[in-house]
Amino acid sequence: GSGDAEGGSSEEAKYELAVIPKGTSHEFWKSVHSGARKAEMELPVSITWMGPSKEDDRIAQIEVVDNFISKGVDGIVISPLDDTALVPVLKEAKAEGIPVVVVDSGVNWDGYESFVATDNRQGGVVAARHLAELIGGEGKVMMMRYFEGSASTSKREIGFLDTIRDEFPKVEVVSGNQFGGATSDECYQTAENLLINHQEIDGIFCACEPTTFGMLRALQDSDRAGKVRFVGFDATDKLLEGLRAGEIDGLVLQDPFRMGELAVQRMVEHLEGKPVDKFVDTGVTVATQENVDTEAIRALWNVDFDKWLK
Amino acid sequence: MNASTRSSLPLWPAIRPIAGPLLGLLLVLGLFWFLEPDAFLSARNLRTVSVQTVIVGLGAIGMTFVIASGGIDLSIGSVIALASVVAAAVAKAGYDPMLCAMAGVATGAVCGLVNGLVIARLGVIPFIATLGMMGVARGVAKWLASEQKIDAPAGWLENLMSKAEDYRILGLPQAVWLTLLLAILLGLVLRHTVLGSHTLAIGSNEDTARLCGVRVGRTKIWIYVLCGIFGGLAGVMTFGRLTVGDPTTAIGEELDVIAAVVIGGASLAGGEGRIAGSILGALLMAFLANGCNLTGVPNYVQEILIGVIIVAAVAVDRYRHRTMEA
Amino acid sequence: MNASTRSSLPLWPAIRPIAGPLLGLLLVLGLFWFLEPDAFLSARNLRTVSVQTVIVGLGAIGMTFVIASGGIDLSIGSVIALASVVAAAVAKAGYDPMLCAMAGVATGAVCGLVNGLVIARLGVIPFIATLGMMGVARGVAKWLASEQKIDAPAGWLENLMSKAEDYRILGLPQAVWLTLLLAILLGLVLRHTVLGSHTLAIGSNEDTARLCGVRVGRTKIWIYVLCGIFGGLAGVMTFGRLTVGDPTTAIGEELDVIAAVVIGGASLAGGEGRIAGSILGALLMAFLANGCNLTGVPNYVQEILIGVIIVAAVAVDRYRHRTMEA
Amino acid sequence: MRGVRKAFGPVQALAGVDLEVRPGEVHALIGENGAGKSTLMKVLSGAHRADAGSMQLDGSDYRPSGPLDARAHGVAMIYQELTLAPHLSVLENIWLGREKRGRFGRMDRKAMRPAVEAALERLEHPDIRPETLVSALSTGARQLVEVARALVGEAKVLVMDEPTSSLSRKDTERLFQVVQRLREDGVSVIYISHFLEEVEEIADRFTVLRDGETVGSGVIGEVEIERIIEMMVGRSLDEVFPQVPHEAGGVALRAQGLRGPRLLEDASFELRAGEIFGIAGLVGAGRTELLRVLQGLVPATGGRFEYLAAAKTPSGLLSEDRKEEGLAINLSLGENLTLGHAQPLLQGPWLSHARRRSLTQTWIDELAVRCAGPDQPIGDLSGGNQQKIAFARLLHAGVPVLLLDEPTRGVDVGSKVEIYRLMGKLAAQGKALLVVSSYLPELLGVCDRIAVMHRGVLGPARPVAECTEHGLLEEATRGVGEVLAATETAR
Ligand SMILES: Nc1ncnc2c1ncn2[C@@H]1O[C@H](COP(=O)(O)OP(=O)(O)OP(=O)(O)O)[C@@H](O)[C@H]1O
Ligand SMILES: Nc1ncnc2c1ncn2[C@@H]1O[C@H](COP(=O)(O)OP(=O)(O)OP(=O)(O)O)[C@@H](O)[C@H]1O
Ligand SMILES: [Mg+2]
Ligand SMILES: [Mg+2]
Repeated sequence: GSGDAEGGSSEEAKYELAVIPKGTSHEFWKSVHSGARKAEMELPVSITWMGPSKEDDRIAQIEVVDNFISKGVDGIVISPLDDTALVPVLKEAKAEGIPVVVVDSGVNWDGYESFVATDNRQGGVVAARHLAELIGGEGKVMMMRYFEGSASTSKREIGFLDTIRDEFPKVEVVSGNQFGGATSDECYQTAENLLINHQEIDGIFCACEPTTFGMLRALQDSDRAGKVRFVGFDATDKLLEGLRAGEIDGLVLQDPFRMGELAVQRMVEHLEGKPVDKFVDTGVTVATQENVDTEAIRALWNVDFDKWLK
Repeated sequence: MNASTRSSLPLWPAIRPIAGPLLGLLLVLGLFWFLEPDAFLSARNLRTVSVQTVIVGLGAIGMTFVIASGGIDLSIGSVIALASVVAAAVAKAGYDPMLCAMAGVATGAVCGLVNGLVIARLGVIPFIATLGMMGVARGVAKWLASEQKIDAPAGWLENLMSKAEDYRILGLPQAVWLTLLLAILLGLVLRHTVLGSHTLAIGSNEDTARLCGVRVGRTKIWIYVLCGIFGGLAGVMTFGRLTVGDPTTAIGEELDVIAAVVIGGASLAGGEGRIAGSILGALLMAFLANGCNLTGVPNYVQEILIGVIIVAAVAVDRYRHRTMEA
Repeated sequence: MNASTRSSLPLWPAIRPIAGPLLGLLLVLGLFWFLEPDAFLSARNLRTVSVQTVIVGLGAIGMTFVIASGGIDLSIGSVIALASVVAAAVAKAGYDPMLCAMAGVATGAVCGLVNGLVIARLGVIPFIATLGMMGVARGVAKWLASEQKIDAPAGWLENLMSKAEDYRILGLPQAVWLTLLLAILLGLVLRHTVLGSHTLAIGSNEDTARLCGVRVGRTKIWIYVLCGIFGGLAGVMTFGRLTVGDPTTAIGEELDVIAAVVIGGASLAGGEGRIAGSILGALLMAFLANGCNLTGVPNYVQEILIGVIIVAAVAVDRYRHRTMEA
Repeated sequence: MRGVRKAFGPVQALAGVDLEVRPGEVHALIGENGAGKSTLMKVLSGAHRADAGSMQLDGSDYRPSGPLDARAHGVAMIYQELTLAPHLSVLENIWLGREKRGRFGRMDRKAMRPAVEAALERLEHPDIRPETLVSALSTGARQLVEVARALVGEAKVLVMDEPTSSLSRKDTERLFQVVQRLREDGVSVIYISHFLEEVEEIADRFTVLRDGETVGSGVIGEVEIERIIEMMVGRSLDEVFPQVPHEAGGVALRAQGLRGPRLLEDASFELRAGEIFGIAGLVGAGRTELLRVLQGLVPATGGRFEYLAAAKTPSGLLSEDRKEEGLAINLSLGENLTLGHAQPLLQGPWLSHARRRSLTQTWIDELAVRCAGPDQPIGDLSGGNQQKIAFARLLHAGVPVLLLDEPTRGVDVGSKVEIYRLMGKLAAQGKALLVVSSYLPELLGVCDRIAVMHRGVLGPARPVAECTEHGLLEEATRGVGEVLAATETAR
């Protein structure tokens, strides 16, 4: 196989796995990749990391899975872009004797061996509680959505809106239907426009990195950073900087590194005939100014890409 | 080329016009066969690539007519998305898959009709008219789908695109045969019917066509409707493949489709274009993506490669033309 | 138009060529001012929109030259991304912001040079040549950035795009002034220099230009280099704005830029185009997006609206041309 | 046709034209450039719709809704500008718009073929195969295809708008024979040409247009040619080839064994300052390519040439294809005139539009160009006036060597005389002129020396006094079997 190019000693590489993220150009996926690489180094396995040829394109992801079925890999670890659209091709993989481990986002199919993920909805719930607490349980909040059709962020967004509605009747959502757009710069632009019209808000929530980043930049630029309570999602250097500076009041963090690592581990265990858990929750944590540099939180965001992805 | 050499190579006249894309395809095949001897040319992988060619291939059939007429259709990606959403919505409402397919195709036809009318009646150039439709169709798709995907049972539409043994005909999925059949049919239409001849005439010299009594406006409308229909069909196939109607699917797909047609030997100046070439172009791009996946080449390399290949294909074609003339 | 009416409306000759986009802009302004009287025309919002116009505006300046010469540059979005990545990489290596900016602009110039060479020397049509570059530049950007954002201190580049009071000049961010200045300068270049006049001549009739001794190839190379430089500059501004180098930024931006130029009155057939019109086109699109956000209109409506406006702008322009002739 | 009017925006192309054509006659329609001949015929063929006026065909009202409708009424047309689709075959071009359909809209090529072959046979060109792509044909062959198109299918009225502008003498003769036969079959032919001797040869009657109005008509032979010219230009021309005395000086351009990539095989000559040097030859002989090589537009593949005049730009080419190459139709007179030579307009790095305007106005006055002003788009001008601007460009550039490719193609008699006079004046100023023309009387009238090009080989130059039309023609067709027969009919 071609796995020897990926490092690890080919002697040990008994299994050849395909790990298929939703896209490749994002820190989140770099972390997942790093985790997967860690498992690769420790276990008798070689992985091929291959995203859809078009970022966030369902058909392109199906084609990647197709291609790996053709190649005849020993297992597929995938973060499906769609809970339904990927089902036929995953079924096909299973029919071909290729086991599937699902990571990060779920599918409407239970033929997988294991599902390693964060409960996305829970991420929104946690964020809602944190934000509501910050603004004292009453006031106006705003949420900028990601782009149309992004399933995992939708779940977070719905989790957020539902929680606000059910648990905090005094909190009013003044804007929750505007999509930021697929890229950071589009999100930034939308955020600027939204902030102009919503001068009197107490809190903001964004459910993923690009929207959080865009909103942060827009707040900084209009001198409102730190004056509005702001809860975001995911961690990049820029967002952590904002958190430390008090411009962001909370970041909901997942554990992508562990997701990658656990997913590959589960797959190898399955291939070795061991029983594996059907669901593994890697959990969500809220990072705040106070706890961001503690050991536990640090592990979530401080993935050394250079070490793992060399 | 005189008669004797022609008879000694009986297929040459048929192959010559598509020699460029054919050669390119063979090069790609050879390269990846060398790198990945077992998997790449396996029956299973060929089947996989054939299915992956269906959507771009269908789009390329319609686009060949548009480009041969000297036009361009930037809206086809959005039309594919809109058609997939409409088909899914109809399926969700519980109607028969046949009706879904028809609704999807009809949606494409309507988009094409609007394109054609704006181009032929308002005199807006195709680039702009279809750029507008690109936004409109995408917007309508998102609106219809309430900005999310529509989950719906695709019924036998799903089987069309399925590689499972039960649904194959002679080893290939049904949709592949359908695409081939349509390619042959439309290839005949382009070369051997009045509509095809008028398409090429308009692309070659629109004023002449008008002076000779060709109803240029009406023919153009038909051409864009045809392209819309194939966009719609590709949308239906997308629905069959995804089993969801997705308003964000096929973003940027218009460029893949155009690239396939251009690699296939068509000229954006009009007057030239062959369905067979376009299908080869679509296959080339699919094999390239597939080969890159199999060999684990990162996506950005693939992106760079496709860019280089598009330019190289056209540059070589230009060079061939020039030296053939001299 | 005779001399007396001309003198009674002293500005009319200057305004007439951009009357279309100006009217469109006023309509959009009027509409949203009516819907959102307080926020829309506030100083703060005007400032916001002005910054949002910078990137598309810079791109549109370069693109106006390309389109006036009868070409097109589909790679500008990717070039913006690549330049932003290069600028960020240089900043991360600890160099001065000035050097970052120069590196970004130089990157754009190199991309433009390659485009120009492929077009002028290999004879590949601009659509294809720049379609290829679109893939190549994007791929290289992802590769350079290891498929993630490059986080780097932007220094005073950040201040250029900042709306904060400390960095404004006469109420507007510095980058806005820079864009305006460049627009005026390049507007003069297009109308009042040999390069500009040759650009329009090539767009109007390339053969004639060649016959008259215009170095068509060399001029085209300059034009694409110019467009690349402005793409690079837009990339540097993107870096200043985002404070990260993002290889996935500006996807599809080429269409926004082209739309701005076309709304501004340029013809894709070449020979026409005004920088002032293009800037108005960019402003129109920015105000539209801004107004839609302010009034809470869903994004898909905005997408549909922009599509309709692009087509309408060109259709109205065609109609005006026709009736003026009659 | 009665009282036909047609305006294009501010231009009144037809201001009340009357035209009467009888069955079975060849009717010549003549007039200066821009008189409205082509426009009138486009109205007749349904390509344009008249603003006012009426038409009758065979005694009943005739209002074609489009070219196809006109064709159905038996009106066929050969357009002035070549109207072929280069990517289609000869057969497809000939039947374009009227294809015979099989089932499912299939093109019934088999059914269409005989008529195409018959038409080409009639033009004595069975060598043009129906399935050949038009892009592979020479200019002359293309014009023949265009003629063949008009011959396919029944026609009651056949309009020929300058059908011979790219035809060789031989093919012109054949065309005339075809026209004779059509006349005998009772077909009315409307024949437009700027070659009055052609008109004399073929036409029965004539109508003269001037400024969009009918100024007279009559029977050929009853009215003297001089009188017809007077009707056309509104005054009498004292001489067709005005002589401006000029003196040949030193060598300005020398070529030795020049070869080109396509047609040019071998050209050696010396061109002197103050001399008008003519090159005759048949279509496709390679004359255009010679000029393009000399201008540097096409690289020479062999031999050498040098300009001996000391000038930054030693030569300027006047293109034979005014519309496609010679002028940028969308640009103004001034922009066209100064294109490529903006130096005189520069103030520092900036172009002065005011200077461009005044400079253009000078040339407009000097060459008596009829136009609205320097800012007018050049597409609005008549052919002759466009040609003057194209000339003015070479003068503005101040080149010592002028390469003129068919300088009077499609130019009316009045403008021709002015162009001939201009050429003489330029020679007198010491410029060297290399003139390619297919119109032999013109070469004999204005040149000092003439050489003939035959199949890419340029023959020796002879003083014009030693040349005759017959001799040049013979040299041009030398080596071709049927030459003698063709020249017999020409005499
Ligand atoms: N499509 C058009 N748009 C605008 N003006 C036109 C158009 N066609 C013709 N004209 C103008 O109408 C007038 C008559 O043109 P027309 O072509 O009929 O002249 P003509 O007699 O055929 O001249 P020539 O001998 O040069 O062919 C000219 O002034 C010409 O510029
Ligand atoms: N290098 C070239 N590329 C493209 N077209 C060319 C080239 N050289 C010549 N031609 C075209 O080919 C045709 C024939 O050229 P050639 O030089 O044989 O013509 P010619 O002797 O001037 O006769 P005529 O101009 O009357 O057709 C012309 O229409 C000319 O414009
Ligand atoms: Mg005419
Ligand atoms: Mg010639």
